[in-house]
Amino acid sequence: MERAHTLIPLPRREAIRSMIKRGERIDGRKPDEYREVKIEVGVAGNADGSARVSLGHTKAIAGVKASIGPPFPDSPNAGTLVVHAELIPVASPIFEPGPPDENDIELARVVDRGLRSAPALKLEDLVLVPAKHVWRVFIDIYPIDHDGNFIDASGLAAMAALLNARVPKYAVAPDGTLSKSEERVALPIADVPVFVTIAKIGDALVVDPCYEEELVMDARLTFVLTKDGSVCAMQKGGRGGFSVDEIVRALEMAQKVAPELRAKLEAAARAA
Amino acid sequence: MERAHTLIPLPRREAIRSMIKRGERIDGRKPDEYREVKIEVGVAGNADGSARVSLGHTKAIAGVKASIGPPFPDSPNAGTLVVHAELIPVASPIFEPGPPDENDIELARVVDRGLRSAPALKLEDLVLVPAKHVWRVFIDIYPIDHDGNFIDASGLAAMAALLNARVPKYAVAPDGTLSKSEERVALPIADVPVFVTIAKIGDALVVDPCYEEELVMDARLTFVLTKDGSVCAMQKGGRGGFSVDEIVRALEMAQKVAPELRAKLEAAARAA
Amino acid sequence: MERAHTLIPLPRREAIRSMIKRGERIDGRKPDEYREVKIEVGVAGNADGSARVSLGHTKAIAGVKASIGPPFPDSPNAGTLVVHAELIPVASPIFEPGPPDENDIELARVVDRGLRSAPALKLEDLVLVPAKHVWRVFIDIYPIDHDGNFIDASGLAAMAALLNARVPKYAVAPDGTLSKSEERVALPIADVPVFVTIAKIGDALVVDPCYEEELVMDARLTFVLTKDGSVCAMQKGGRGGFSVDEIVRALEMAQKVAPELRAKLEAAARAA
Amino acid sequence: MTGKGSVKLLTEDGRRLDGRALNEMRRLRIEAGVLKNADGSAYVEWGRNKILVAVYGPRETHPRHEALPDRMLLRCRYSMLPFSVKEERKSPTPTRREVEISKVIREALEPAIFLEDYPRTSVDVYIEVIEADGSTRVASITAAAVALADAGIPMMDLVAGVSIGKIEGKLALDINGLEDQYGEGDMPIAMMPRLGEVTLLQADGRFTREEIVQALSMAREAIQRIYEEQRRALKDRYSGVGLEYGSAGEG
Amino acid sequence: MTGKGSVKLLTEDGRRLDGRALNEMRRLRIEAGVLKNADGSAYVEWGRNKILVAVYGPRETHPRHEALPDRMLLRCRYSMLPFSVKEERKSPTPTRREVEISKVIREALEPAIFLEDYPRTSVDVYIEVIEADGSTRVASITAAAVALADAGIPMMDLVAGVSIGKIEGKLALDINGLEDQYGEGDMPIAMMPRLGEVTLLQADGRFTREEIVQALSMAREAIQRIYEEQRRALKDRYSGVGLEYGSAGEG
Amino acid sequence: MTGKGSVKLLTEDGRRLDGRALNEMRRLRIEAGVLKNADGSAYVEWGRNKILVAVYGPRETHPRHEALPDRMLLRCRYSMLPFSVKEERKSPTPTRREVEISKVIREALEPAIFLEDYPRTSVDVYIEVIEADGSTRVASITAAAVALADAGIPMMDLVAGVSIGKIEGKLALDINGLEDQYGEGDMPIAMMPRLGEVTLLQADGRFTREEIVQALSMAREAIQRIYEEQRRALKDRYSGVGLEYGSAGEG
Repeated sequence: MERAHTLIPLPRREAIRSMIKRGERIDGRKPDEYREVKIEVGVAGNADGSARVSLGHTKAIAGVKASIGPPFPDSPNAGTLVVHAELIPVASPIFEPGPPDENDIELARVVDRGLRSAPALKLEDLVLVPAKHVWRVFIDIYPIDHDGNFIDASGLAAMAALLNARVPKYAVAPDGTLSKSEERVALPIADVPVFVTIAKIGDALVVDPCYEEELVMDARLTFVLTKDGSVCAMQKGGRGGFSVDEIVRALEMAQKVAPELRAKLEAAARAA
Repeated sequence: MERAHTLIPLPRREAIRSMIKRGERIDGRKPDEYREVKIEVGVAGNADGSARVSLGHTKAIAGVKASIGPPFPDSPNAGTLVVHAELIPVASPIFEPGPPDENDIELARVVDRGLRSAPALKLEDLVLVPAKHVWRVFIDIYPIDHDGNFIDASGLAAMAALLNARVPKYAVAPDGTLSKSEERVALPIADVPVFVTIAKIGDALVVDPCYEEELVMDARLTFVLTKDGSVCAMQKGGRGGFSVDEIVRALEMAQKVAPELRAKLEAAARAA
Repeated sequence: MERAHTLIPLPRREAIRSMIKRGERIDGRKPDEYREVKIEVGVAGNADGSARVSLGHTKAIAGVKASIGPPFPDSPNAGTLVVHAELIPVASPIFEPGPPDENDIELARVVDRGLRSAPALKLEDLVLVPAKHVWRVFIDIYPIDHDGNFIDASGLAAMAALLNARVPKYAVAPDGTLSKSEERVALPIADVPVFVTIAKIGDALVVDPCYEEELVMDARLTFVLTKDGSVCAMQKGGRGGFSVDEIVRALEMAQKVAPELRAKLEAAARAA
Repeated sequence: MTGKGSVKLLTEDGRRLDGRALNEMRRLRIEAGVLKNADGSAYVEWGRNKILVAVYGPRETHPRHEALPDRMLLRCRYSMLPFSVKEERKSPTPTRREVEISKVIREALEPAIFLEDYPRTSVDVYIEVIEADGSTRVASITAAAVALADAGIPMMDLVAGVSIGKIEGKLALDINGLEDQYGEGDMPIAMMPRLGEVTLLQADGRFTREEIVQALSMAREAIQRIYEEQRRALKDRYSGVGLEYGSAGEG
Repeated sequence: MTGKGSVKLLTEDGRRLDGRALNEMRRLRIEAGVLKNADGSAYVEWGRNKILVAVYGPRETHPRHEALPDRMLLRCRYSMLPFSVKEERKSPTPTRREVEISKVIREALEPAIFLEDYPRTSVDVYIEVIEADGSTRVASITAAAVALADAGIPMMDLVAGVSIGKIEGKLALDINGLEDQYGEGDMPIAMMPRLGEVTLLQADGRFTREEIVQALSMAREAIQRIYEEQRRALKDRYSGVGLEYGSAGEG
Repeated sequence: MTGKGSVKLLTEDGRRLDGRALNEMRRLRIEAGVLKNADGSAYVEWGRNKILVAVYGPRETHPRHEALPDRMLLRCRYSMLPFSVKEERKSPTPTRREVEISKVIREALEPAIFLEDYPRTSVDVYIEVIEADGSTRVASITAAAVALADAGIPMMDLVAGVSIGKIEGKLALDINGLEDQYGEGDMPIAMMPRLGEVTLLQADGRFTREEIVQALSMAREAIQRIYEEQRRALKDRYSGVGLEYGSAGEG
C-alpha cells in the first residue's frame, strides 16, 4: 500500500480526480453512494460462525472460532476477543505472503476496536466460571478479491460472522465442572456496529472508495457507528489530512449509510 | 535443491543419463544395487541413543533424547515422538544455514511418518501415568557428508538410534509419584521399518541414487517397508512423475533390498 | 561493527594511530585517562530502578523491572536475573533496527556475566517461597548516544539501576500466601562490580576508547572488577590479539580507574 | 494416531458413515475463473471441502535472484484458514504440515507444465482451504490445475487427484476427515489424467503390494471422472458460464 | 477494557485526580537537538511522559528497492522501552500496538513534509518512550515534528497532537494513563497547527457527533499552545540554548 | 550458577574426579580432512567432547552486499546438536550463548588469518558439537584452525585454546563439564601458539591478578602441546593418513 501512489499512470490518476471534482465517479456512483452490498452467512462449515461479504468486487470472508479457556489474568470476569486479519495474495497481486505487516495489523486492530468499543459482544456474559473458564472468541478475516475499502468489508464480515455464530451450551455444576450440551446458542450480542469509510480526493469526499479511488485518494477516514448513531471508533489513514469541516461532513455521510448496512447485516443473520 | 537441475554441466548430465540408459551407473553399480552401508551406534555419548550411518560417501548422524513430560491432550495414553532434521552446511555447500526450509521439513516428516506408521515404537507402552507422565522421545537427524539419498540415510540413522536408546527405568508408586532407578532399559520397539528410495532417470529406475544421479533424475519415490514386507509410507518427490507400472517395479526393487538393510540395522544394534 | 574497519578514511586512521603512538589521544586524554563520567538515577519513573550514564558523549540508560514469579526449575532457591541490551538506532546511524544481533547479545551477556559473577545481587535473598515465588529481576539497557565504549557505559548504567531499585516489601504467611506492603525496599546488593575496557591500538593501550579509537583499534579487553580488586569477568573483542604482557598491563590500568568509577556509582545511588 | 480403529467406519451393510459405498466419491463441483484480480482461479467444493485457488503469472520473478535461467519458477502455498478445521482454531502461522504439502503439491503440478516455455518468469499458486474434510491436498491439486489452465499457463495435461483410504481392512475411495482420523491408512494420489503419469504419491498406514496396485487402479478410474469435471469447469468458463466465487451460494 | 468505569476519575468539585480542570493540559516541555549522532532530535516531557526522538536523513535508502522514484520515503518506529510501562516489563519485541502506532504516526507526519523535494531518499524517525503516562502517540508526534525540523527536513508546517478523553460523560483534555485505563473514551488528534489540517484522528469509546465537534475544537485550541512550545524549543536550539538529553536533570 | 560449590571436585589426594592432576589435560585427538564436500575439515575428540568443523572458501560472498572491499569476510557458526548436551534436548534454534560463542570464536581466529589476501571473498566455518563435556569453545577453536589450514586458507599461525578453571580455590587445566558446572570459575584462553598472542580471553568467577598471570602461563604451556597435536593431524592429512569422519570408530 505504501507505494500505491506510484502504481497508477498519471493520466488515469488525473482523469479520476477531475471526474470526482465534477461530482462523478469512475463506476458511475454518486459521492455518497455505497456499492452493492451482499452478505452471506454460514459459508465455512467448520467455523462456529462465518460470513462472506461483497462490496462490489471487493470480497471478504470472516470466520469465528470459539473455545473455552482461562481468561486474561487482568480480566477474570470477561471472555476474550481476538481479531486477526491477513491480506493474502489470493485477493490481489499487491498483497504479499508472509507474516502480518503494518497493513494487516492496522486492519485487525481497527476492526477489533470497533467491535470492542461498541461493544458488539457482552464479554462479561462469556464467563462460565470466573477467573477459570471463559469463552475465547477468535475472528479471522481474509480478503477474497480486493477492489478497495477492505476495512468496511472486514468489519461487516466480522460482525456478520459474530451474528451467525452458534456455540455449544454448557452447564456449570456447583463445583465448577462444565458439561457440554447438544444445544447450540448464539453469542451475547450487545450492539451491531457498522464500519463506513470515506475517502478524501482533492476537495471532495466519497464514501466506500473502490481500489482506483484508493490509489488517488489523499486520505481516508473510517467511522464505526453504533445503533444509536454514536461513533465508537475512528481511524484516519493515508498520507493527507482532513479539515475539521471535512471530518464533520464525512461523519454525516457515514451516518447516512450506516442504518442500511446494519439492516443488511441483520437480515443476513436472520435469513440463515 | 530447487535449482539442482541447473547445477550440473549439460555434457556431464547427458553422460550420466546415457550410461543409465545402458544399465550402467557412474559409480559402477547395477541399477538395483545399494551402496555399501555402515551403521555405528553410540556415537554421541550424551544422547540416550545415537547412530551414524554411511551410504557410500553420504553420512548421517541421529540422536535420541527422551524425557518425561505430559502427553498431548488428545492422546493421554500415548508417549510422544518428535522427529527433527536439519540439512546443515557442514555436509554440503548446497545446504544453507537458517531456520528449517521445505527440504528439512519434508525430510523430517517422511522419517516421522515411516516410524510412526510402521510403527517403530509402541507409543502406548511409553506411558508412566496416563494423562500425566509419558516418555517424550525426540530424534534429531543431521547430515555429515552429502552424496545423495539422504532420506534413506536419515531413516536408517533414526531407526538405529532408536534401537540403540536406553532410558532410565522408572517405578510408579500407587499415588502416581515416579522414582528413577539406576537401571536403563531399551525403548519398546514394535517394528524395524527401513527406508528405500528409487530414482527415475529417463526410463530407468535406480536404487539409492548418489548426488549426481539426484541432479539428473526426473523424480524419486521412497518406500518405507516393515518386517512383513508391507509398505507403511511412501513419498514421491521431484519434478517428474511415475507410470503405475514404474511404481510397481520400484516397489519390487525396494522390497528386494529391504531385508538386508534391516539385518544391518539389527546387527549394529546388537553389536553395541 | 563488523565493518567498522572500513568506515574511517585512511588518513584519519593513520593520524589517530600515530598520535597514540606518541602517547596522545584525539580528545586530549592521556592513555590511562577515563572520560568524564556522569550518573543520574531515577530517570524512568515507571521502572523500579533506573539510571542514565554518560562517558563523555556516550550515553546509556538502564531500567530495572522486578516482578514475582516462579524460579527456574533447576534453581528453586534463587531469584532470577535477566539482562537485555539493544543497540537501537536512536544512538547512532551504525545501529540498525531489528531483532538482537551478535553485538546486542554479546553486550548483554558480558554485562550479565559481570553482574552475576561478582555477584552484584544476592540471588538467594530474592526468594519469597522456595520453588514457588521468587523475585525476577530484569535489566534492560539502551544506548542514547554512542561515542565508543558502550560496554562500560552499559555495565555502569545496569549497576546504577540496580542500586537505585526499590521493590515492594512482601510478607509471607505461614501457608505461603504473599501480602504486599506499601513499603519499598532496596534489592540485596552483594558487590558493586565496575566494567573497564582497554583498547589496543598498535603497541599502545588506552582506557575507555571513544568511537574513533574503536574504529582504529586492533582489539579490546574488558575487565569487570569487584570491590576487593578481583576480576570477576573478562571479555576480549575485536579482530586482533594481546600479548600476555599487554593483558597484565591492561589489567593494571583497569584496576587503577575502577575505584573512582565505583565511588561515582555509590555516590549517585546515595544522592537519589 | 490416537483413536485409530476406535470408531467403526463401516455399517453392517458395508456402507460408510456418510452412506457411500467403498468405491464411491463424494459430490464434486469445480468452478473456474471465480476471482477478478488473479490471472487464473478456481473454486472447488468436494464433499464438505471448500478450497479457493488463485494463480498469478507468468510474471517477472521477485526476488530476482530466485529466477531460473532455463525455466519458469513455480511456487505454491497451501494454507488452511484458521477457521477451516473441525478442531480448535488453527494458528495462522504456516505449520510444518502446510509447508510439506505446499512442496508436494508443487511437485505434483510441475510435471504437467511446460516450464521451459517461460524461462526467468514465475507462477505463484495460492491455495486457501476454507473448509476442510479430508483429502484436501488432492482437492487442492485438482483445483490448482484448473486455475493454472484458467491463467493460460501452457500445460501438457491437467493434474487431478484423489485419496484412497484403508478402513476396516478395505480400500475406500476419496476418504473424508473422519475416515482419515480413525481409518488405518491414507494414500493420496495425483495423476495427469490423459498421460496416466502419477505425479503425487504418498501414504501412511500399512499397505501390501497388492493393495497398492489396487489403490492406483481405483484412483486412475476416479481421476478420469474428476478430469471430466475439470474440463466442464474450464468449458463453462470459456463459454462465459463461470461465476464469481460467492456470487451464488454454495448450492 | 476491564475496570472501565470502576474508578472515579473526577472529584466532587469537578477536578481530575491529578488536580487538573477538564480543559487543562499537563505540563509540557520540549527540547530540540538533544542527541549528538542523530541528524535531528527532540526530547519531550509531558506530564510524566518522557519520550526521545531521533531523525536520520534525508539519506540514501537502504535497502535500495524501497526507494521511491518520485518522493522521499518516510519511516517511523515507535517503541516503548521495556521499563517504560507501569505494568510488568514489556517484552522488547514490537507489539501489534506499536506497529499500528508507528503507522499512524508516520501518516500524521507525512502531510507536513515536502516529500517530493528529495526523491529516492529516506528519512527515519525513531521514537523511544522512556516513561509512559497516557497520550504517548500524540506526544510522540509532537516531538517527532520538532526533531524533523531540527534535522532540516523541509516542512510546510509542524504537527502537534493531543488526546481528548471522555471521563464520567465529560470531555477531558490531554488524558493521562489512569484516565485512559478507566475512562470511557480516548480520541487522539494531531493537526498541522497553522494550516488547521487534522493528520491523525482515532477514537475508541462512544462519542456523539456533537462531542466529536467539541473534541476537535478543544484539541485545536490546545494544539496552538503546544505549537508555541515546539517553536520555543526550536528557537532555543538555533540560539544555542539547546541541551543534550541528560546533560541537565529532568527538571 | 546453582550448585556452585555444592559438589566436591577434588579427592583427598588432590586429584580431580576423573583422576587427573590439576595441571593435567584430557586426552586429545584431532583429525584433519574428514569430510568429502567441505573445502577443509577437522574432527576433534577431547575428553568426551566430540566436535566436527567444516570450512568453505575462500569463495564468492553471498549475499553480495556483505563482501568487504579490502579483506576476506570470515563467518563462524558454532552450534550444539540437540542431543549433544547432558541435560534435556537442546532446541535446535540458536541460543544467545551460541550466538556469542560464534562471535568470540570468529574473533579468536581472525588474528591468525591473512584476511587481506582475498578481498571480497568469504570463508565460512561451521562447527557442530556432537558431544559436549566442558571447554567446547576452545576445543572448537582448536579444531577450526586445523580445518582452516586444511582448506588452504593463508594463515600466519594456527590458533589453539584451553580452559583454565578454578576448583576449590585452585587453578585447574582443561576443565570438564562437571568442573564447569560446580567449579568457582572458568577462563577460556586461545593463543597463536608460535606468536604467543592471546586471541580469545574470557572469564567468569573471581580471579586475582596473580591467578590470571598463572592461568595465562598454564594455558601457554598446554597450548604448545595442543599445537603439536594440530600439526600432527595436518601432517597425517598431507601424508594421506587422514581418515573420513566415522570411517573408523571413535577409538
